[in-house]
Parts: sequence; C-alpha cells; structure tokens
Amino acid sequence: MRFTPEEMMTVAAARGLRDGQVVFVGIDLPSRAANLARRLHAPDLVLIYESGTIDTRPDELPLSIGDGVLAETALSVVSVPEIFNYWLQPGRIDVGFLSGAQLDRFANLNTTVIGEYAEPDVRLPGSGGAPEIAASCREVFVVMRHRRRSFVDRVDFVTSFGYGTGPADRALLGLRGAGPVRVITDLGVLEPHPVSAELVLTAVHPGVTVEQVRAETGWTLEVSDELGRTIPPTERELDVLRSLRTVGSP
Amino acid sequence: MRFTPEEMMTVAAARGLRDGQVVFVGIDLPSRAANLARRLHAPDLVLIYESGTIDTRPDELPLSIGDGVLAETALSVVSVPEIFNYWLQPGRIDVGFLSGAQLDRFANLNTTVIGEYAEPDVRLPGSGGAPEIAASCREVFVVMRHRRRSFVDRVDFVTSFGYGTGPADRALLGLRGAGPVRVITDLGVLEPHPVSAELVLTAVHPGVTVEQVRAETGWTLEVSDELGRTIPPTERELDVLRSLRTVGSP
Amino acid sequence: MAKIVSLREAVGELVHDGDTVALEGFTHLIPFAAGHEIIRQQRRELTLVRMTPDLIYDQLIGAGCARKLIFSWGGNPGVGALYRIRDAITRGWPAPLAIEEHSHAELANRYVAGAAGLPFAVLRGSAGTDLPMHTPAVSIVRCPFTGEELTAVAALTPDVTVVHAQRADREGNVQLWGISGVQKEAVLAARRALVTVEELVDELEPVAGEVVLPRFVVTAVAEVPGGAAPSYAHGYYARDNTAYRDWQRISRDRETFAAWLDELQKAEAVGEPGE
Amino acid sequence: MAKIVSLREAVGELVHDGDTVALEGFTHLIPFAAGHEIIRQQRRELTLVRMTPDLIYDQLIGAGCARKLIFSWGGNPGVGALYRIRDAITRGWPAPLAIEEHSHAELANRYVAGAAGLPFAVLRGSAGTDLPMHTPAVSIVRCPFTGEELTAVAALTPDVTVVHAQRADREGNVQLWGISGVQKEAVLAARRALVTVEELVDELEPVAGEVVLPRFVVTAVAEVPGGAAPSYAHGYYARDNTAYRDWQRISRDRETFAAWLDELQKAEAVGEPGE
Repeated sequence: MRFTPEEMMTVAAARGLRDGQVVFVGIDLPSRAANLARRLHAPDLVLIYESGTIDTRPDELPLSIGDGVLAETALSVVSVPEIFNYWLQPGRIDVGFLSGAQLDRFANLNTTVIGEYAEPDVRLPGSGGAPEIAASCREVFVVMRHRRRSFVDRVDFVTSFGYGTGPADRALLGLRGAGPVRVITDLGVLEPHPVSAELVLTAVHPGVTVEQVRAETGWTLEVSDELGRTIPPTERELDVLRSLRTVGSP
Repeated sequence: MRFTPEEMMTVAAARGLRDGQVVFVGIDLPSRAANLARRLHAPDLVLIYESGTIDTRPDELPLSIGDGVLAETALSVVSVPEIFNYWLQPGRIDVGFLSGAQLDRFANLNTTVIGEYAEPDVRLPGSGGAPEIAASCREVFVVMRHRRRSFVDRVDFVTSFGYGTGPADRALLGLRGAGPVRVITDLGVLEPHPVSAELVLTAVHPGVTVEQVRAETGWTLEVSDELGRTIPPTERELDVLRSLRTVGSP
Repeated sequence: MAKIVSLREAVGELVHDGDTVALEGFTHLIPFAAGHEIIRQQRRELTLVRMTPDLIYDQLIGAGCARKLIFSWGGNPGVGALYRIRDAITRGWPAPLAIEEHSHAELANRYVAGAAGLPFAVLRGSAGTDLPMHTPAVSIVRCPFTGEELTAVAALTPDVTVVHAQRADREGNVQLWGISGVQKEAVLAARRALVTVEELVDELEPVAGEVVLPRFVVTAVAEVPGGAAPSYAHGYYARDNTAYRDWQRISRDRETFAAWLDELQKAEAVGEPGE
Repeated sequence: MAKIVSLREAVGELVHDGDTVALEGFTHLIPFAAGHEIIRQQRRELTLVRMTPDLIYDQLIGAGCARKLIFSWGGNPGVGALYRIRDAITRGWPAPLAIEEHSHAELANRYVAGAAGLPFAVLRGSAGTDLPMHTPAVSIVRCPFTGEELTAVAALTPDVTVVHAQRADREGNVQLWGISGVQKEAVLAARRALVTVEELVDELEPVAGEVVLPRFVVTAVAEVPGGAAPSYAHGYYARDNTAYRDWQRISRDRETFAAWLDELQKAEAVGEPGE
C-alpha cells in the first residue's frame, strides 16, 4: 500500500505510545498520532488536552484544542489553571507531544519568532502550553516535518527547553522530565545522544537515505551506529489513519 | 414577651446584618444569627460556610459546618481550598462571624489553648477558618457569652487577630479587613474605640446594668459617652428564632 | 449585585478607553458579541488580555482599539495565523501594539493570583526558555523551606473582564459548563465583570461540570443569544469552523478586513431592544 | 492504574507503620470504614493528617495508632470536644502525641502545594497570630514584584491518602459530589491513594458538582457500602448526628472507649467477602 511521508511520520509517532500511558496532546499532528494509537494498539491511552479535558475519546479529531467533541467525550473537564497546576506540572503525564517552527541540535524548540524578538522576520503564535510540557512530562516526543529551514543549529528563540546547550542543563534548571527522547519526522527518527544530548539519527523511514536527511538538517547530523529502518505502515495502520476525520472538515 | 439573654444576643447579632451582604458563617451562634437575619429583614443575605457552600439557604440549622443541608440548598459548592483562596482571602466577604473561648481588650480571640501551648490547662479545638476570617473579611462580628473568665486582659493564645496591642497593628501586618467592629454578648455590645482600638461598652441589653457588665469583664472596661440600650427582641424576632430547628436535633 | 442590562449599555458603562480588558473563553464561549460592541463603541488604547487572542482580538486590534496585548498563544487554532495582530506587531498598523507574552501556565496563574487576592503566584513555569527575559511580569522566588528557585508571576487584575455563559438567572447568578477555561479566575481577578449569556432563566438547573459565578461577583449581565459565535456554546450551538477557516482570507489583507469592519459597524448589536 | 480490591487487602498493602496518612473528607464522606480497618490491622507510629480530626482520629489516636497529628480544627462539630485526642496531647495516653497545627487555609494550601508538585504555597494566612511560631511548616515569603511579605506553607505529600466517594467504575475512575472538601488535593498530593466507595458501577453518569479522580491517580478502590457512616454520603445516607452526640460519652472516659474499641476489633471489616 502506498503512503505519504506525513503518514509514515504519524504512524511512527503513534507506535511510540504504549497502552495505558497518559499523554498530553497538542493539536494537529500530535492529536492525529495519539488518536491513531488509541484506535490501534493502545485502547487505554489516556488523552489530556490543555483545554482541561481529561481522558477524552473524541470520535473525530478536534480542529482546535478546545472543541466541543473533547468536552463531550471526556471523563472529566477541569479548568485551565487546574490542568496546568495539578496535572501537567507535578509530572503526572507520561508523554507530551510538541512541534515547532524551528528545532535545534539540542532539541530546543521555537514557536515564538523567526529573527529578532523585538524586530521579527516572522511572528509565530507563541508558546501556549509548550514550555511546561517540555519541562514537566516524563518524556517528550517531537513531531515535525524535516526541512533545512526548520532543523537549525540554534533556534532563534527558545520557546521550549530541550537540552539547552548540553546534557547537564536540564538538571541545573531543576526540570524534572527527561526532555525530548525522540524526534519523529517525515524522514526518520532522531534521538539525543546518551552522553552529549545532541540529536543523532537513529532511524530512517522506508525509501529515505541518510544523505537526504542530512541535506534537510541544518547542523552536521551524526548517525547512530545502530541506524534502524522504520517498518512501513501496515494496511491497518493506514486504513485507520485515513479514516480519522477532523471535526467540521469539508 | 419574655426572652433569655442568649436570645437577646442572637437577635442583636442578626440585626447587625444588612440585606444583600455576603456573610461568612461559623457554626452554632453565628449560624443561628445569620439564618435569623435571612428570615427577617435580610432575605437576600448571602451565606457562605467554610465547607465550600456559597449562597446556601438551609431550612434547618446545620449541626456541623459541612452538613448535607448546606450543599443541597447552595447556589454553588466549591472545594475547601477554593473557598479560602478565591472567596475569603481576596476580601469578597462583608461580614465574618467569630466566637472564642477567650477575648481580650483588643478583640483578639483564643480558640486554641488555655494555659501554656506546650503544657495546656485546657486544649481547645484550634483555629479552623478563624485566623483568615479575622484577617480578610471587611468587618468581623464577634458573638460570645459575656463571662469574666472569657473576657480577659490578654488572651493566652492569639488564634484570631483583632487589634493586637493597639490601633496600628493591623496595618503593619498588612491585614486588609477592618477587624472586629462589634462584639455582641448576652449582656451588651462592645466596639473598638476609634482612637485606641480598645473595646468599650456601647450598649447594654434590656435589664442589664453597666456594673453587671464590668463585673463580667476581666479588664477595666470603659463605657461609651453615648451608651445605648438595646431594643428588646420583638415578638416576630423571637417567634422566628424559636422556630429555627437544628438538623437532627432531638 | 449584578444588574441585568443591554449589551450596548453594559459596554458603555463598564469598558473605558485605556482600560485593561480581558475577554476570556478558551476556544469555547468566546464573547464575540461583546468584543464587536467594543469595536462599535470605538474604545481606544485598551490593554487587551487573553490567553488565546483568537479571531476576536485580531478583530479588535485590526480595528485599532488596543495599544497592548497580553497573551500566551496567538494563532487561529488549527488553521493558521492572525494577520491583523501580526500587522500591528510588526508594522504598527493600524496602530503600534506592545506585547507581553507568556506560557499558558504563566498567564493562567497571573489570573489565579488576581482571583486569590495575592500579588503573585508560584509555578515551575518556563524556566530555561527565552520567555522570562522579555516580560517584567515574570520573576523568581525562592522556596523558604527547600531553597529551590521557582517562577513567580505578577497578579493580573483587569479593570474589566468579559465572559460569555450559557445562562443567568434574573438575580444575575451565572452558570456555564463544558470547557470552562480560565473564566472563573478572570472574573474573580477583575474590578468589574460583564457576562453575556445565551438566555436568562428563572432558575438555574444544576448541570454536570458547571461553573457558577454568584451575583455578587458579577457587575452586569446582558442576554445575547448567539453571543459566542463563531466560537461555540456547549449545549446551544457548535463552533463554526468554516468561519474560522474563512477568517484567514479576511484577516490577511488590510482592505478585505476594512470591508469586514465596515459591515460590522453598520450592524446593530445583537440582543438589542428593537432587534 | 487503579486496582479493585477488598478493604482489608487495600489497607494491608497501602498503609504501613510509620507512614504519613491523610484520611480526608470535610464533615462529608469521612472514610470511617477505612479508619476502622487501620485500627483493626493495628498500624502504629502513624503521622495522621486531617483538617478536622473528627471522631475518626479520636478513635485512631485513642487506639494508639499515631505518634503525630497534623490538623486545623479538632472538635466534635456542633457537639463538643474530642477527649481521646485531648488525653493523648495533654496526658500522653495511650501514647504521646506530637501535634502540628494550622489554620484551615494553611493546611488546605499545604495539600494544594503537594498536588501542584511545588515545594510550597503562598497565602495571606494567619499573620499576626501565635500559630506560626508553633509550626515549622509555616514561613514567610516576599513578593518579588511588590516587596510585600506573605505566608508560605510547606507542601504536604502524604505517603497515602484515603478518601471515601459515592462511586467508582470498574476501571477505578472515582466520582464524588456534594461537599468535596480537600479530597482532590489530598489524593493528588499523595504517593498512594486508596478510595473506598459506596458502589462500583459500570458507567459513571455525570452529576452536577462532581469531582472525578481518574484511575491513573488512584492506587486502589474498595467497595464499602456505608463506609462513611456515621458521617454521610450525599445521595446515599444522612449524617448520624445521634452517633456524633453519643460519641461525647464514649470518648470522655478511657474505659468506655476501651469497650468500644474491643467491639470494633471483634467486628469484621465492612465490605469483606463473605459478609
């Protein structure tokens, strides 16, 4: 069965989730991946959205983070201060999903501004829940399209802290989550090096070469000795993924 | 119509409440007075109990501060942290009611211990919501039986701050409510002197003499130049008061 | 205690030029009608506060009502960018716009501190990121027990908070349910609170998940059916996702936006007498 | 994720000698059955935490289970004193009892800090009173924006929190309503959480005013009908005010209490198999 690079990325992200985990889900790609996992191998995945919906089971994907379908199918809806203070901050979340306009070699993310803060080239939406997701979830998965302008040596603005400038920074800041343990792109998978914390290529998706990945990466990307190759999406994975409909989509 | 000193005290306390005020109510005497006022001249009195019940309209007086009748008849029930943090602390309450085992000349109250803290003569229940009621309500009414062993020169333990040791103390501590503006007893009414903040006798109840009040007060009680005499309970006040039944009472 | 008034009257009395104004509602129950009335009454120099500016602040800012925006995520959710806000920030059109930006958790906790009558709130926050260096409302506080350093955020106390709710009774007690966002905190933190509602009712029947705002923390209630559209009111109507998608086209271009604004200014306020 | 177990098993596994244990429930939903099971299993050296110790801690302390009590109001509400606690504090019978006492707001906020994963919480607190000088868990913190001094309280993180609720589903999601006190915070602050419920159901129907504790913050659920008596379970049974009044007589005298304790120890745990 044919599939697009974006479908491969979504399937790879979904596979990383284990049944019974508690996942803090952002909109778009993360929501798609988490809802895919819930329909496949992880029926008891607990989805939490920052709008305050806990253990929600939407039939259709929400367009926004606070769609009615999230509240209607949730076990519980709490206030926005509560979702951050009582649920995200204390480290109750197993996996947080993030994306960004820029990612750097230490997995720091930028969703704030391209260029200077005071005189932006492009003004982006800003941080939302991302800084605390990056700080507090036990693990963070980053999901984003792999392009040279996005995979940069240093992000213009650190919206979400990955590993800062090296392996010791998170501990120095007192951040309690492990940080981004996996970056899943439409080309492959990057993981932080256990010693340096710099992102290295650990897997390429079917049909993708290391050279392609390097060409789309803005730093000298190291490749793992045990480079893997992602198993292509199964028919069932693709069927379910393609059946996911977004609320109100044409 | 004949009445007891305690009935006079309760009626006097109820009369002090104005319609539309928001009242933070403790159990026993305060609850009786507030519910009496609500049935007489203040039908729109908003009663809040520290158990989290907002705008509750109990048919019968609760025995405890968290009786079911309070939740069943409330406009809203919130958590205990919320009632203290969002409702009491910011100064939304017009009148807080307090009582105590000891009261001193500066309207400080003790509900913690008689004797030394480490080696108590009598161990009392402790503070509950009283310290923050005393600090944060716009005004505090104290309601308690007037006995020499309770109306003391200095309380053994300051559980709730009145005026400390004089008129400047509340401001120095940053307390935002006005403090105890009225002490209603079964003998009369005491109010803080506008300059010294010391409690002075401003009214005696029917049939009570100044000498009686002084005999039951453990400091040299000053008497206001404009000493008043409380109007006796009306028939209607007594009828309604006597009709108030406590939940589960025999 | 809350007064029941028309929307025009409420905005006229409660929202003044130069005020700090929070219109809250997290995706759900966004007070669009009230925002449009603020545009119609041509308020100026507002400091606008919202976690997610959304279309409503793109509109208010495009209309020139604001001089400052305090926010935590400024996109068109699931669709794209808010071009009127971008235009104001990066090119000062129609007026320069100062910004003060936070993470969601930090801005939510600024309201929490305001609601609690405290000068600040403590959280773990955006430590390590570049955010704190750009806002004076974020600082550091040390735990007196463990010595640990934590983020402190300054209390936010709007002059007026505006929210939309499903129902109010005739005394002005307000009831809302579904995703309740930061509305309770935003109302409790404010000096004045204006609530538009889908309907006034004789009695508020209890609803699971309800948030109740008692009449003594609400300044005015205006009955404005549909007052949250094109966002949604749980139990009343759904989000108009098409309108959100269409906004891209309107927002992107100054002239298209100007035409939209003309139409708005010609229209009567919803829920007005005589309509 | 929560396990569904018997009360005996739950207490056996989750409550250990020397633990810091919070049994919460503000007048309503007090977990009496669980407390009695702790007495039966003869736990010792517990640090007991409760805003209002109530009869249940008078019983646990009279039975010699505790070495320390953290509390904020220690009376028999509307009735009188808790003599077993008095006896332990003032005369060390049956064992010396250390105390750490707070105002309600301070103790509630110690749980809030624990639930929020913070080392402390800020509030206005009992400034000016004699309380702070007697507890090391209260300190002062200065606002980094205004310079104002406020009260700081240390986070409280019990080894185990026990609460009673109306219902749980078979996955262990818990639902309670009515006066909900500080139960959510006490559960979220704890390392382990045991919930006894009136009934296990297939599906939790939404209820106005509900607090839901999702299965991933609950360690074990035990079905114990009547497990809150003589306190009450909103929608199930009323408070047994007579039992509260009668407790005065039992509590006042060591021998009368000893007889009560004998009876308790002979009785089977409620909700056990075979009962």
